[in-house]
Amino acid sequence: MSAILRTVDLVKEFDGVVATDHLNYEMPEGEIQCIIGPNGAGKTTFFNLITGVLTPDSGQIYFDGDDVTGEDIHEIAQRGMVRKYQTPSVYDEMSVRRNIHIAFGEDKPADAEARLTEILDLIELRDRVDEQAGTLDHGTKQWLEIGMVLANGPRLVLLDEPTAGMTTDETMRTADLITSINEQEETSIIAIEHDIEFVRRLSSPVTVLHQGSVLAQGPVEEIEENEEVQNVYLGSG
Amino acid sequence: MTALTGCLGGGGGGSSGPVRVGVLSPLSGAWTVYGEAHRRGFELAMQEVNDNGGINGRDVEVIVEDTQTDPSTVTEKAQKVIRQDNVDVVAGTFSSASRNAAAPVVTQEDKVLLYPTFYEGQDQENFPGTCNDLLFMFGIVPSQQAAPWMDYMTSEHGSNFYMVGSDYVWPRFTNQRVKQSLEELGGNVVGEEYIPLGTSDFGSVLSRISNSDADIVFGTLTGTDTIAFAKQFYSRGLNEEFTYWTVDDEEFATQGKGPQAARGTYVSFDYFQTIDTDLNNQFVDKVKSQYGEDAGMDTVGAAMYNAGHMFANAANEVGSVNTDDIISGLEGQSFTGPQGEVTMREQDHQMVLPSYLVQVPDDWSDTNDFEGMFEIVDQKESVTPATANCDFPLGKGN
Amino acid sequence: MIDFASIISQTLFATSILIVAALGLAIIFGMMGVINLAHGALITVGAYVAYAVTNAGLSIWAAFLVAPVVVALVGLVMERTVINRLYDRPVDTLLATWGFALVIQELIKVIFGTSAQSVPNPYSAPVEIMGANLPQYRIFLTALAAGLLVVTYVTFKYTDFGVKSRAVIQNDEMAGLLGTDVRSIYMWTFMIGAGLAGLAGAAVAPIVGADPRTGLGYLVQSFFVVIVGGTGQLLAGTLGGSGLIGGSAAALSFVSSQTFAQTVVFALAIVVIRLKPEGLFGGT
Amino acid sequence: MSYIDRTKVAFGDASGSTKVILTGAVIGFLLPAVLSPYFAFLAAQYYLFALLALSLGLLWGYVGILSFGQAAFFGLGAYIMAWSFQYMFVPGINPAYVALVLAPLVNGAIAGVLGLFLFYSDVKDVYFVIITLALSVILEQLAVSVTSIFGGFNGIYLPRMAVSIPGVFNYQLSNDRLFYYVTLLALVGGYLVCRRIVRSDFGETLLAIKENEARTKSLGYNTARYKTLVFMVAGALAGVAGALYATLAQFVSPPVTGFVLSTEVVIWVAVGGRGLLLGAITGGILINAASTVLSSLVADRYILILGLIFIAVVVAFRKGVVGYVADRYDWGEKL
Repeated sequence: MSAILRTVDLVKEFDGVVATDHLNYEMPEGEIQCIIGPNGAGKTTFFNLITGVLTPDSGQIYFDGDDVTGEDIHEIAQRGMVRKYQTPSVYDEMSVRRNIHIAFGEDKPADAEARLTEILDLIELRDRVDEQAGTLDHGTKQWLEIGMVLANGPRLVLLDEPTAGMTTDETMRTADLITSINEQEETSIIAIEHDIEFVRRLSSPVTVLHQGSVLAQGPVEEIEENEEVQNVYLGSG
Repeated sequence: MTALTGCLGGGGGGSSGPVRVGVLSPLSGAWTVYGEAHRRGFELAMQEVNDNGGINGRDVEVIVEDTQTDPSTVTEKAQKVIRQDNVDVVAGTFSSASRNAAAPVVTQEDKVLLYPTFYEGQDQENFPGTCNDLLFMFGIVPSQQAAPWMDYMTSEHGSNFYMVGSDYVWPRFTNQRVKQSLEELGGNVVGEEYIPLGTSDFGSVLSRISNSDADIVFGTLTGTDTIAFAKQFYSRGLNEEFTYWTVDDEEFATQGKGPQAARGTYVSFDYFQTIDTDLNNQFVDKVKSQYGEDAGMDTVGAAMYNAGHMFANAANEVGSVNTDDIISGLEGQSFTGPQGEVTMREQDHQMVLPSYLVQVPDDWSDTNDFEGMFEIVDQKESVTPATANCDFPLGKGN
Repeated sequence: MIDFASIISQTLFATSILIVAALGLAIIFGMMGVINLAHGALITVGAYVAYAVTNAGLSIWAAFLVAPVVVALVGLVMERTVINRLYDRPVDTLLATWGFALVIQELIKVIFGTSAQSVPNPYSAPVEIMGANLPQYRIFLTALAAGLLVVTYVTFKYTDFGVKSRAVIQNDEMAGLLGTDVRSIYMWTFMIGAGLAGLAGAAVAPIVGADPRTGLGYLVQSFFVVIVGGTGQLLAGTLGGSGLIGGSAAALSFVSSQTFAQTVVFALAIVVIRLKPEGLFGGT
Repeated sequence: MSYIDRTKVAFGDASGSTKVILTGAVIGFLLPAVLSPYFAFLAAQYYLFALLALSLGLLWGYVGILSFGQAAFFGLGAYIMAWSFQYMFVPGINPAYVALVLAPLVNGAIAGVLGLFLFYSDVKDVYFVIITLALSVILEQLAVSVTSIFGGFNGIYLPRMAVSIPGVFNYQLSNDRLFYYVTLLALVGGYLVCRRIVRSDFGETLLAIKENEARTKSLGYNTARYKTLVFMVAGALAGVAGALYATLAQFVSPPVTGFVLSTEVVIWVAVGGRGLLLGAITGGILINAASTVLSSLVADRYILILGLIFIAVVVAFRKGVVGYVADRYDWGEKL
């Protein structure tokens, strides 16, 4: 199975501070993976690099085998790597319907209406389709953004702390949503997440980032036992 | 919606009711400082006309509109005074550009335009908007303003000229005319520069002047640029080394320069407030009594004053205010204006004017003292302008 | 032959005028990020204060003290009535300051009339340096520019107020939490910027005169100086920007017409902004 | 239901903007019957300034680009009309038609080049204001000094355009009431073009870019291309307005491209309503009509009044006149 995403020796520095230190990462197609790590471990920078928001100082990024290093944000997005931002980034002044219609991207799907209903069911917003996005509560907005990412026809979904600010119940339901998206839509998903319960619920392989590079990788259970990880989280790190 | 609350066209006009005159002056925007004198000259003339019987027994009503120093506003206001206020004649506009903006309107409506400002003269090929039977030019042209004094200036101060002007039509054509005379007198041009309008730092051109072996710096800078140039010319001590002669800086520009920077500068125009004749003294007293002690007059105000009176004389003499009568009444008419005997040349409607060469005396100190601002060096009773480069007889339209 | 002494002196003089003219904007726009389209109008007010002071018989040096105070007060009125409501709305700040520019320009006409007023030059004779006789006032302006740069740099770098001001500008919430009175810091910083614009007006008045549109000529140039130089880099940015915009135009005018020189410099500035939006000395 | 009922019903529940543009067009159509030639000339001039304002309204209201240089495009359109009469680019064809095709094309091309140069970089929006302001200053300066091409400070003359079908008829529109209809047509046409754009998927994307450009980029949209395209449309609209203005006034000179007009357009749109196409149009007509009246009454105080109104609107009345009306009555789509 080819890798949907691969980074080779990715380096990014900000006036002296190394944010990404020769990061090598590989994501097989169709999988769900989580990335965890203490604050400042370079998780969001990693997302910024692979989505083209930042250009790496050195190293390459391969998406589905093509070298996308240095490509524009919209070019990478058009290839099928679509991101959900840390703080919910939706069009507050537009209706849910319009948010999703825009998210369909430049060439709208033929059966746009049917696709819309399908997504609305998935994110349980069928009855609030004509409400203004800005009026939705925080958790619902997160789900709307996930719906929008979905509407864009992604091959790889990047979720930056999708459950931030959610109740435990909402977090669990978000985990199930992500699992069903992965199954129904066959999209690979990488989620940055702190909530270990969420990661456990997804029971997906985990990558631990620390000071800009991969500290450990493997199934959730192993990672929890891993001493290095523990003292990184608990110790001075 | 915002349907325009249009109202029906104004009535009146014809021979009954007052004679109406439209005045287009720059009362806001860059040329505002000239706008006031421009308007006062005409209003004063009309008051005098009304005081002694008006025109053919009818009172004259003056309608003043602000052109905002913007040609597109001139087009609008010219339309307004003619088509809404039904004026019988239009006086004013200041810059050549604003005159050109008004020309198509007066041509379409067949009304006479009395143009007061010193300008580049009429030349069909090089610049449009002139050579029009409906236009009467009361302002001085380079052949009257500069050419008559070339002899005196070159013999007194030397014949190497450094020409500095604003980058547009009037400075370029004035310099062209001066270069002609300079050639005849065996002088030469050691420098010629055109500076974009709105420039405030003249350092580099001044350093080139100070390095040149010029005798006379001939200035056709205009607006606030000529003020900045003069102040920086002084601050480099160039007024000791070179003679500065300008054909732009009348009373208000010189007031803006202030005594320090203006001292010793030569200026030549057809009119200065300092002219000491009974007629001019009465004129200036009236301006002061009407508009305040600090009110001043310049060549443009005097030209508007002459235009007003000569229009009235023409209308009274011919007995009507319709356009063709005004044209024939104005053509060839002589009048004694504040600056002396003037005549409207029939062929190209260009005024034959006296020409005065003045210098700013060392003892001028009060910026509101417009009489003490200049000292007359020499004067010529009446200078016949070069014939306009037009096809004669003038047709209506450009 | 091109006389290098003149080119160097002219480039220096043109640069120093722009430093003085743009410094107030470097603070209000460069540091605070407030797009102050009334900057030109504030310079005009400074020029008229210089006229009023010298017309009342006092010296131009007195005007150098009075003008910044008066214009700082004008800045205070602007800031307290309108600008402080718009700190989070950059476009509306831009529009409101343009409204102020129109209002100030027209109020000057109401008070001082429309004709250009003259301000005397303190120096009469030029002085000879390196074979070129240079106007003493322009030499003074160069010194003033250097002095102002250093003083403002030191103020914002080392004084307590300066540090607080930069902290507030970078992150006003955080600074607020740490007990700085954010509102008054913004007010004082804006006033200092306006005061410097007033000083610029008084400084250029003796060589340009005072008329309702004096400051307008410096508006676009000052913005280019701050943007091209690099916002947030007070010393290097203003110096570099002025050098490029003012200095190069002066130097270029020795080899081409002034109109061409100015057009080329403006076009050059736009290219620099495009290639290095954070400015020559700005950015990370 | 008879045809009339259907229109009544349709009209009844049509959106605010549809009601306004329909009534506006009808009133506009009937107006010349009561207008003197002078007022027809004034109205024609206001419609062209409204079309210029519309070009900024589309840019600023629907994709968030504030350009301080729309007068440069307006002026260029005016000069193209003047040159078209002067040089008869395409002999045998009505020069006004040639100009009305050339002006939008040339302006569109220039706007395209500028867009490629400026939008495909991270030049901050605020800097765009300063750059466009500088561009209109540069163009005005060139127009003044390059006399050979631009006719310099004294400007260029051109006749009033004619409406013609080759070989059939050729009628010069010297009657201002007739020319009024040309400008009304141009304005309503311009509005319908913008309305068409704004209601399309393209327009929806513009609004998305305006609200959250980062999000839109990461959904695969090349936002720079959209901004360039709409900048070209705005340049073209301003060019048509300028071209028609030139032959209306029969005279073109540098201030028509310059700094003062550029800043005035921003005031018209801000006061009229920056979020709505009809706001820009209303601002273009309302402020110019007010300036005609006010400047006759108070001459040079008019700019002071305008400045104060402008500050008040920007601070406390941000949505502008039509924006305020749209909020109070159910206006429907924001057009």
